[in-house]
Amino acid sequence: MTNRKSWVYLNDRLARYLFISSAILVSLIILCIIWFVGMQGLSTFKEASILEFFTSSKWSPDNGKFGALTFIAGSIGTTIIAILLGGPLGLAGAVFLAEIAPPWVRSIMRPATDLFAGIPSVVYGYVGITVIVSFTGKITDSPTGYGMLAAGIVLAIMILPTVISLSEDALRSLPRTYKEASLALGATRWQTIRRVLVPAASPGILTAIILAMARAIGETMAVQMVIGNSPRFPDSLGSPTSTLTSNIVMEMGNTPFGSTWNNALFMMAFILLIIALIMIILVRTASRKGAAR
Amino acid sequence: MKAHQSDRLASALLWVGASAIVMLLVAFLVLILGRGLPHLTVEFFNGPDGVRGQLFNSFYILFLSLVFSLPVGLGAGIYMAEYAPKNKLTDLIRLSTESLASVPSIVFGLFGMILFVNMLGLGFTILGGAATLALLNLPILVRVTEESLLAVPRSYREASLALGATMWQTLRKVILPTALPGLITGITLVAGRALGETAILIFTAGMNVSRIPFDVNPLAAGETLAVHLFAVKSNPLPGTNADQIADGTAALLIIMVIVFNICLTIPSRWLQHRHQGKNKA
Amino acid sequence: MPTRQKFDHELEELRTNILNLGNMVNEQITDAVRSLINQDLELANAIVVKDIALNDLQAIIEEKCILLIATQQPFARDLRKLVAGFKISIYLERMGDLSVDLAKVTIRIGEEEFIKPIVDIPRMSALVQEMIDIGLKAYVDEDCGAASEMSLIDDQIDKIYSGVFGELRSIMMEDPNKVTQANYLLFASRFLERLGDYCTNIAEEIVYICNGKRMDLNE
Amino acid sequence: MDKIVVDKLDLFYGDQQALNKICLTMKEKSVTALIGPSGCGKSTFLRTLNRMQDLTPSVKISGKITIDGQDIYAPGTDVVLLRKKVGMVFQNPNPFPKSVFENIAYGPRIHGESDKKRLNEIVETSLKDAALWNEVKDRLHESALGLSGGQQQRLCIARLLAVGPEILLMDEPTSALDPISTMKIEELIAELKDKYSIMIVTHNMHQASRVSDRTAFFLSGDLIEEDVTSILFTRPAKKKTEDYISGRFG
Repeated sequence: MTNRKSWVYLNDRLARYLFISSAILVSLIILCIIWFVGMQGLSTFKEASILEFFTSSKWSPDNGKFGALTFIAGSIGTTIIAILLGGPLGLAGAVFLAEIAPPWVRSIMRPATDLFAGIPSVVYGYVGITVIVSFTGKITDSPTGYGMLAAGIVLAIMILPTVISLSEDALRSLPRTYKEASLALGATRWQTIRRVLVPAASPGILTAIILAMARAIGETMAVQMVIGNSPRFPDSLGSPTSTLTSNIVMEMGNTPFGSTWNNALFMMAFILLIIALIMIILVRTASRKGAAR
Repeated sequence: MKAHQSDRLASALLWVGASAIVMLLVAFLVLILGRGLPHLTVEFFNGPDGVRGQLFNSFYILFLSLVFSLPVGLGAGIYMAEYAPKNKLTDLIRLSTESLASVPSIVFGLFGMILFVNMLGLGFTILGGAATLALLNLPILVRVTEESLLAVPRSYREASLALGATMWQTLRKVILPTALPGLITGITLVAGRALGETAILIFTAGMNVSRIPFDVNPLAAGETLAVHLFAVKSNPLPGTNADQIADGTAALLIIMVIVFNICLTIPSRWLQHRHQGKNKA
Repeated sequence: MPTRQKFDHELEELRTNILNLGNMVNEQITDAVRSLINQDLELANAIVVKDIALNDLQAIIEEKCILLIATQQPFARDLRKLVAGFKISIYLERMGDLSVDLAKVTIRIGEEEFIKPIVDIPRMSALVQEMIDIGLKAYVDEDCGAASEMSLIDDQIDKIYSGVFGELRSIMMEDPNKVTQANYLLFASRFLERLGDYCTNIAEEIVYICNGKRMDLNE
Repeated sequence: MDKIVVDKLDLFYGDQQALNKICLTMKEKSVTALIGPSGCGKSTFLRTLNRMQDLTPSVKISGKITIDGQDIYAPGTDVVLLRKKVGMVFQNPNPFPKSVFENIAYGPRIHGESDKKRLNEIVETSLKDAALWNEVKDRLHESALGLSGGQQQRLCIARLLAVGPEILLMDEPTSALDPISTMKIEELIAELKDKYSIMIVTHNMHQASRVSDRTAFFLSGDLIEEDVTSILFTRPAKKKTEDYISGRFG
């Protein structure tokens, strides 16, 4: 019995150490990523100027011109389009699922949005190339249709599941009493949704939007396939341009590791990483505000 | 009366929005499957440009990445849910997990490239791809594990501990079995995402397929289906029927995602059902 | 912050009813003794009739006590107050019956001339009524000290009673013709002595309310 | 014989004092009820007795609790053994999502019993002791979550008995149950009293008065009064107790 006893206790302690070391390992990974990618990226500025990198749109590495503004603008532009298109539609879907959908509709729509999330991004890119570019070509009156609008539309579809599921969770996690109280006061369902539920769930909805933005700005393959991949500053919605991600994919294979050009691509990745980390901090503040209320 | 009208109008609009979302999905599926299904022939898999190798690599890399990430992800998730005291260290771990979850996959890809391809000098390998892919899985696994465990009522823990069980016994015999459906769903999610991941693998596992069928050598380069689709669609090799291959590959990917969803959600539903028993009021 | 307002209100109502009952008993005793002294048969008959109202009031109090115990489930002092109130109401009802018995003595004696001056009976009745007054006041104020005061008065009543008892016994021995009326008068004083005992019981209940202890004051 | 002796127990949540110099003794094979308003510390107190309070972070305890003469907060105390000896029933019935049988066999199993025959015996006697055997003997292998609330709570008690405790701590065991189930649990407590020492927290003063031998009244972390139940409910010594039990609190 004593033997068994100490065995049981030993197991308990071992398991505990195992779990905590796993947790610490996870934290070490992110630090490693920041360190490695950061070091590689920042070494760009041994030869290129920081100011030029962020303010010039002249990207001509062969001639020593490292202006990444085009890519930054492309990333931000596509993300904004994606949020403008996908945000309201996703929110509508979330409100619908949380408050309006009869159970049978819900039981169809939930798995459907989950499936949306499961579709690989290359498949989105594939659909973008095969269908969406010809559509955007007509709208923007450009010969190919490749460009920010096409990328924005693809991204809008891709962020739908994020927006829908997180916003729906936020709406559903509201106490039932909010809704009941409002309905009991004689408010219509829509008034309840607009004046009580959505404002109350706003921290969660904001979180959903920010995470969707994070996903959109970091998305690579789908964007790369429809953006046109031309290092031209995006002056119209329908002209080919590039984003941070698409340019990395395009050029990474052709540059020797350790060259300034290559390092500049790592710098772009580092920018993406920093943006992602900022988003996380935003999300944390948003949810903390929500909790404080 | 105005309130009622706007109520009805809003409802109608929301119905329209929701149907648009569903229609969009249906259109996606019809488009992809409609274009791709006719190409899914034996030739498509086994022919000279067949995707047999890519299909195998997809699952092989997925399998390896789960082997790497599951123990750590589950362990960290369990720690966060069950042990973590409220202190700075826990906060830091939580922040790191969240940050890791938000890292764009291309950044993972570049990180994997520095670490495995250049620093360790492995070149493009299945091993490097799987290990990097594991990093993508990790934060989701941690979060899913933590959430599934936290969804287990506190009372189960108290009951078990109050009966004189150790924490580990409680975890193994009560909490983990109860959380199993949630865990399985989470792992499905991770697997589905990993299966379709491209950006990471381009820079770590490369875009070549071994000539040997079903090559399990982890140090060989291994192009997956998703990477293949990207390759043929964005840089079509002249002289191949690239469009047909792309159509077929896209359809195959979608079918894999659907099958995956179905295969892994059914057992978890069944588990849930068995666990909760016939719940009469 | 006032809590249990409804219950407190009901307890107050119960107390008022018990006070009313006590006052009715007091009146009955006064009237009974007066009817005896004045040989007022009409008044005596009225007392018998009034007893019905007294019994009804007691029934109401009893019902109320049962209801409060069943629905309010009181503890501690509330419980003791209720139980004591219940018992006091029963004692008072008995006292009412004794007043009726006194009135019946009046009726029995009728117009017959008294065999002796009626002095001690009014004295006893005055003491009994004093006890009732003190008792009711003590019940309202939950005043433990009043109990011992009451038992002192009861001692006086007992003393007078034993005096009266001796006196009437010698009258009966001297003149057999006077036995009947002497017996009636003996009954009357006996009733008054019993009334005193009931008052002592009331005093015991008051002690119970105050500190939850049962005490025998009839020693 | 004194089963539990609590001496000058202080408990803090962070800076906030939740229990203040509690002194209480409990006799073997008796029922002690803890009453008091919400947040008075009675549940907290109960949970110090099997050190479930250890699970709450930032709790500090001083003072001494001895069970069978042993200081349960002494360094080196085996908490697992302590909890085996001092069992606990919770406010809401909390059976595991397993079968009736597995629920009860859980405790013996984690303590090393693997003999199938012995387990069967333990399950049967525990269910009988918890007055549940007749109701569930035909459905031992069905999910425990299919039982009614009252049955679930008795199952939790049976699960506890299967571990072989000496003391049963019950934290408002009937607050989630209907009156009939409540009565059944109360009957059960009366029967269990012959074998176990029971401490029960309850919000229902009538329950306390029905089931317990002694009652302790807690108020904002203080033990105001502890006495024989019949005395405490008819003539409490302290004004605060009087006010509380007669519903005139505050």
